[in-house]
Amino acid sequence: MSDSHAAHGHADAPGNNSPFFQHHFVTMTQQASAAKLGMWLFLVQEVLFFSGLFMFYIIFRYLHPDTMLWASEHLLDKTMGGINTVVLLFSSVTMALAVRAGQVGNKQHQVTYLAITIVCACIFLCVKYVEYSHKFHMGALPGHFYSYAGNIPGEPQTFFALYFCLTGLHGIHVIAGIIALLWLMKRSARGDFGPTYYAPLELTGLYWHLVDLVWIFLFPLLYLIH
Amino acid sequence: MQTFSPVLIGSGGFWMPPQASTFAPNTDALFHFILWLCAIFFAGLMGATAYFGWKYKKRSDADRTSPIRGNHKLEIVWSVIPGLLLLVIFGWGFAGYREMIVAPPNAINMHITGQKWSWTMTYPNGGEDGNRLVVPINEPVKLTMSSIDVIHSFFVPAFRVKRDVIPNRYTTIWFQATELGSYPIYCTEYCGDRHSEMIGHVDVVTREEYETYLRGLAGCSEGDDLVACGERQFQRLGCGACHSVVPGQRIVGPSLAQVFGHEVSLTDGTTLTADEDYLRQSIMDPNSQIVEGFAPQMPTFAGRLDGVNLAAVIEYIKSLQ
Amino acid sequence: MASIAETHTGPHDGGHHESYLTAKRGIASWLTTVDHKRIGVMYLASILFFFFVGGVAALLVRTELLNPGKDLVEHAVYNQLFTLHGAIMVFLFIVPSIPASLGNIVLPLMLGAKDVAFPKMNLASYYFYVVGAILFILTIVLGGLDTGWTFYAPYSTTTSTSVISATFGAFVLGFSSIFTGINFLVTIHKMRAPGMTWDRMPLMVWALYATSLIQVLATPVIAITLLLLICERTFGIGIFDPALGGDPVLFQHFFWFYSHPVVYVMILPGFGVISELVTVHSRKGIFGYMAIAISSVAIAFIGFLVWGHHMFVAGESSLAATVFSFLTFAVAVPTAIKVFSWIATMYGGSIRYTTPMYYVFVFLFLFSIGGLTGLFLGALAVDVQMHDTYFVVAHFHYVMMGGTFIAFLGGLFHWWPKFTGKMYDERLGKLSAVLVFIGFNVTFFTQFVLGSRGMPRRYYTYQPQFHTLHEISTIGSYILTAGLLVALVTFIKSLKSGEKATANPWNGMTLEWHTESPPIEHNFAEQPICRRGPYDFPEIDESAAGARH
Amino acid sequence: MAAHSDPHYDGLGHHISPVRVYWLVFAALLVFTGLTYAVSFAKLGPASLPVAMLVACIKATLVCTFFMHLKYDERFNLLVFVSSLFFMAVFFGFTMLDVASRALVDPIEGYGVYEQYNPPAAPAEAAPAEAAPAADEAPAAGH
Repeated sequence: MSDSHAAHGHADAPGNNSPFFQHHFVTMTQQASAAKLGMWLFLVQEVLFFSGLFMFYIIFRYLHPDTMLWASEHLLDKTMGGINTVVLLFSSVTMALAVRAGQVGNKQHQVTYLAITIVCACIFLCVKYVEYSHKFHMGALPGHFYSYAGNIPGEPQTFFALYFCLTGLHGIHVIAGIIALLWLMKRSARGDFGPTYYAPLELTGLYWHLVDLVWIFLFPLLYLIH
Repeated sequence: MQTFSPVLIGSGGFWMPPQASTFAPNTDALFHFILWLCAIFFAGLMGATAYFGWKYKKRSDADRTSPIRGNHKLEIVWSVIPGLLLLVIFGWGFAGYREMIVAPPNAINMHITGQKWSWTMTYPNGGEDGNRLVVPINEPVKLTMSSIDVIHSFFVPAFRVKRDVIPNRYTTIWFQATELGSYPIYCTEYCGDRHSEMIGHVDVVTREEYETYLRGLAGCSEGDDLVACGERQFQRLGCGACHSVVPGQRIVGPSLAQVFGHEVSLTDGTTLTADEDYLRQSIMDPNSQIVEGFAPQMPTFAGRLDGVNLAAVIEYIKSLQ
Repeated sequence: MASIAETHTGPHDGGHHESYLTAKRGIASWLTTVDHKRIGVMYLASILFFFFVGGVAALLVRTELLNPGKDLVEHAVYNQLFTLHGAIMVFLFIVPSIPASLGNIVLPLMLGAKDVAFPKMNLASYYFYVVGAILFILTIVLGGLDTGWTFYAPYSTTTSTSVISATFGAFVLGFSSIFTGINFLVTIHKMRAPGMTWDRMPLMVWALYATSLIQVLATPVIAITLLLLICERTFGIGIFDPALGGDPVLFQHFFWFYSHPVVYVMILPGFGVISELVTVHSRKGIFGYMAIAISSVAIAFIGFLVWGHHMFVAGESSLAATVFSFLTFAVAVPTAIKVFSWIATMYGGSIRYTTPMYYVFVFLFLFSIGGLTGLFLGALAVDVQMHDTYFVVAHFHYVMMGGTFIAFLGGLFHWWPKFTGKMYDERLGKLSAVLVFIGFNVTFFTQFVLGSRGMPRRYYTYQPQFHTLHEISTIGSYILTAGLLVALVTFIKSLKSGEKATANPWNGMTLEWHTESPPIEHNFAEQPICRRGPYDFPEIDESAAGARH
Repeated sequence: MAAHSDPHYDGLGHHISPVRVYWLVFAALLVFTGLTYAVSFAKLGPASLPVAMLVACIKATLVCTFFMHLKYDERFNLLVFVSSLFFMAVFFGFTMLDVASRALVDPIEGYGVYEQYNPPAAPAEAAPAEAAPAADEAPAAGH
């Protein structure tokens, strides 16, 4: 689907004069759509990566529904989960607005929205920290480290292994997101992004929305079990 | 190791081992059907390749080649026909498989336990034997199998049966032996160092021999000759897989010959004379006293060996001088 | 010679275009290159090195099996040798073999592009490969690995060998595979030469497209499986190990969901190479272009539905086994179509007996046997007898080594003049093909008989009745090694003293033959425009109704 | 490609959604989050999981179409994303096909049957439980 033909069409296509135009592409539009397709393929790989843990969830819920019900009700805090969901949704909106600011070339908005997104991500991690420390304190840990006093029917240590795997892997992705957002903020502040070149903003936005998507499914599956 | 005498009863031909169960004829028939089908296709393909390779060899630079780039009719034909043949193979394969998974209700029930590098067979009367499965001829036998450490796989080539033996779960197979004789049992799922020596054998015998064998298997009672009964327990629990009865020959564990009454030095540096308590302790809780130069690999036999059987095994070990 | 694409100026315009090999000098220029051709050459060197390491392990295994009992090494060392052979050959050689080496070199050239879509990611892919490889070498040093390349739990979660470094190595290699996959997919979608529609792409590009689909969709599942295995060994989470409440058959589902599609990652590029070689060397348009192109993608898709045929006797429910057996036969049809089409392509051709064409014949012979023996393993009743015996070992060596590796060698000989700029000694090349053919069949056909007679897999010692067959197989492996060494000598001799290759030694029509050998750094002096299909050779007599006079 | 000056398209002709669309979608997401919360308290019994999943899917589609621009982008990106869901479903479906039908032919092969015949030794406080003693009594089932 390459657009313009011979080499002479280089100069006048939109964005071709931008310093970030890679010269093995013919036009900036081609570069942008290639970058986006590449990112979507990366997101496909992330979906399949999380699918392994969701498979673990399905099997565990199929085999030990009682453990899950009991442990989720007694040891997982619904309000904390709810706060985290709202925080992540809000960070998703501000991320999308940051991308929009990039499209219109408003540097100031980009920086502020990115800052809010990073703050929200940090709030999410703090809430997670509180939840984890509560569980560490109670001894509700995975596998060998499980030493929770109360007796939970079935295999509680495996449930907490599942909980820590799911939320832990999601947390790692949030941290990776924060690092990417900080790098983005630096570049936004430098004024790299404009109407013809905002691919990094958009790609990090797609990644962040996927992290939010995973949490949208994690929240009901782990916290709201009946 | 049990050498397998190639008794050519109902031979499986060049490809397959001898047929000794009700499944064998059907499995072999399907195998040979696929074999001949593939041979014909393969001959056709290679024939065409060789012929084209020779006929359309480059003769000169002025060669002109055919403009053919496809032929929908031919392409449909060579998709549909193989498809139908494949369906036939699938159907036949499934028919044979369906026989193998549903055990007849009147089958004799036995239990197989796989552990690292030996099989333990538990017979209907509770008697046990190591690496030796005795089954009556022409009677269905159902094996309920489980493992106590890693995955093994119970495979009797002559019966055309195979099923993985999984820890913490039961898997079952059944067969009906049709030929007398002794057939090897292999472990076909990799299970560690001695995976290749985890070999047992199935003895297909007449009903009477089977009955007498069962009676002989019952545990030791007070009156029996303890040493002989101890040797049978030693055999059934597969102790021989790791401990040899020949003085000084080391397999995985130390040799048990000339142990009783002699000095034994342990890994923690202490030395003691091997008396009955030491033997009992080593069987019940092997990791508490490990002979110098050996690794703590022996599983505990608490719950599997007690009372008269334990006393019999100790007597047997005492007799090994 | 009316070529497929006219370039605006003659092919030998301004001399300032240096070949990509000599444009920049020094190690640093190689280690920090983002040129797809250099990355392809670096991949080629690395995977050939690991093919050598895996091959030595194979030779030790075969020598040990010469006689029952101890020939060379103890039980434990033998177990580590066959595990090493399996893991290195799968993760470090055959998965990246054609896509990462030949694919990297040839794909942008075939598309008429300057480079792959994400050059820096391409280099990152190579460095992930290097890190993964170092972790594997670390595994050997840290006490080896004796779980088999399949890492089945609970053995892998309880053994004392260094499973964690091996699984982490395979996890890192997964990234290398995913990055190559993403790169190729985007390059094929977005960077084709003007005029190159989907039905004018060379079939090698279709094959790499289908391969990349699988790489992107399947590799993450093995990544999470290996991570869970590492967590199980360290934290004791109870997912796979039954002692902790897990289910080992669940591990096999996780593992084979990746490992069956990955065997199509291995063979599909081989199909692509064979499609290219058959057409160019018999000077004929491919027979049934759309059928072969679509069957590549069909195999990639159906490949995801059949993984259960590895677990027929592994405690899988009989309902699932039946469903998987049925779908397994569905995947056999597109593969059969390909083999028939290649042979039909030779009809009415003008076959040049070059080394690549020799390897095409070897491929057709060996892969046909490999494919057909898959039918035995797909039928439930016969698989109960054949599973985990040498029949399976022979089957997958026929399709993996006989299929992918032979196609890889054929492709290497075919494009060698293009990316090294040097021809090779045809006589030596053909000798290597003949020796490999004989050695391969002697080694592995005997293993079919061994397997059907009940010889189990991964056995250190075996019963006496299998002795003669093992001897024949071991001797065969030496002949095979000789053939491979002859091929190695051919390449080394060509590098040292091969004469200069022309831009188009085989008169191919695809775009990579429209630039110098070795190509300039940006591949094409002028952007080529694709006017016609990839296989419109001048020898084809459009007027003739197929009859060749 | 639309004219460059049109406020609804950026320099490369990609769509720019007005700001209020984002806040509208955000409001909808909050409403649905509240809905999932409410669903968990309402005693729906077995139906609670499907309903929760449905609501989560709606929220996910909202995020995908508006925030991730799938609505305005090339159709192929949508196909790519949907195919990932399809292959995830294949993975779940075939694995559960096996796991759910283990005891179909012979109940003794089902989950948890082994534990009935070999109850783990008394849950030891410190040392992990002894290896479950091998079933020395022939299991009753299967007769």
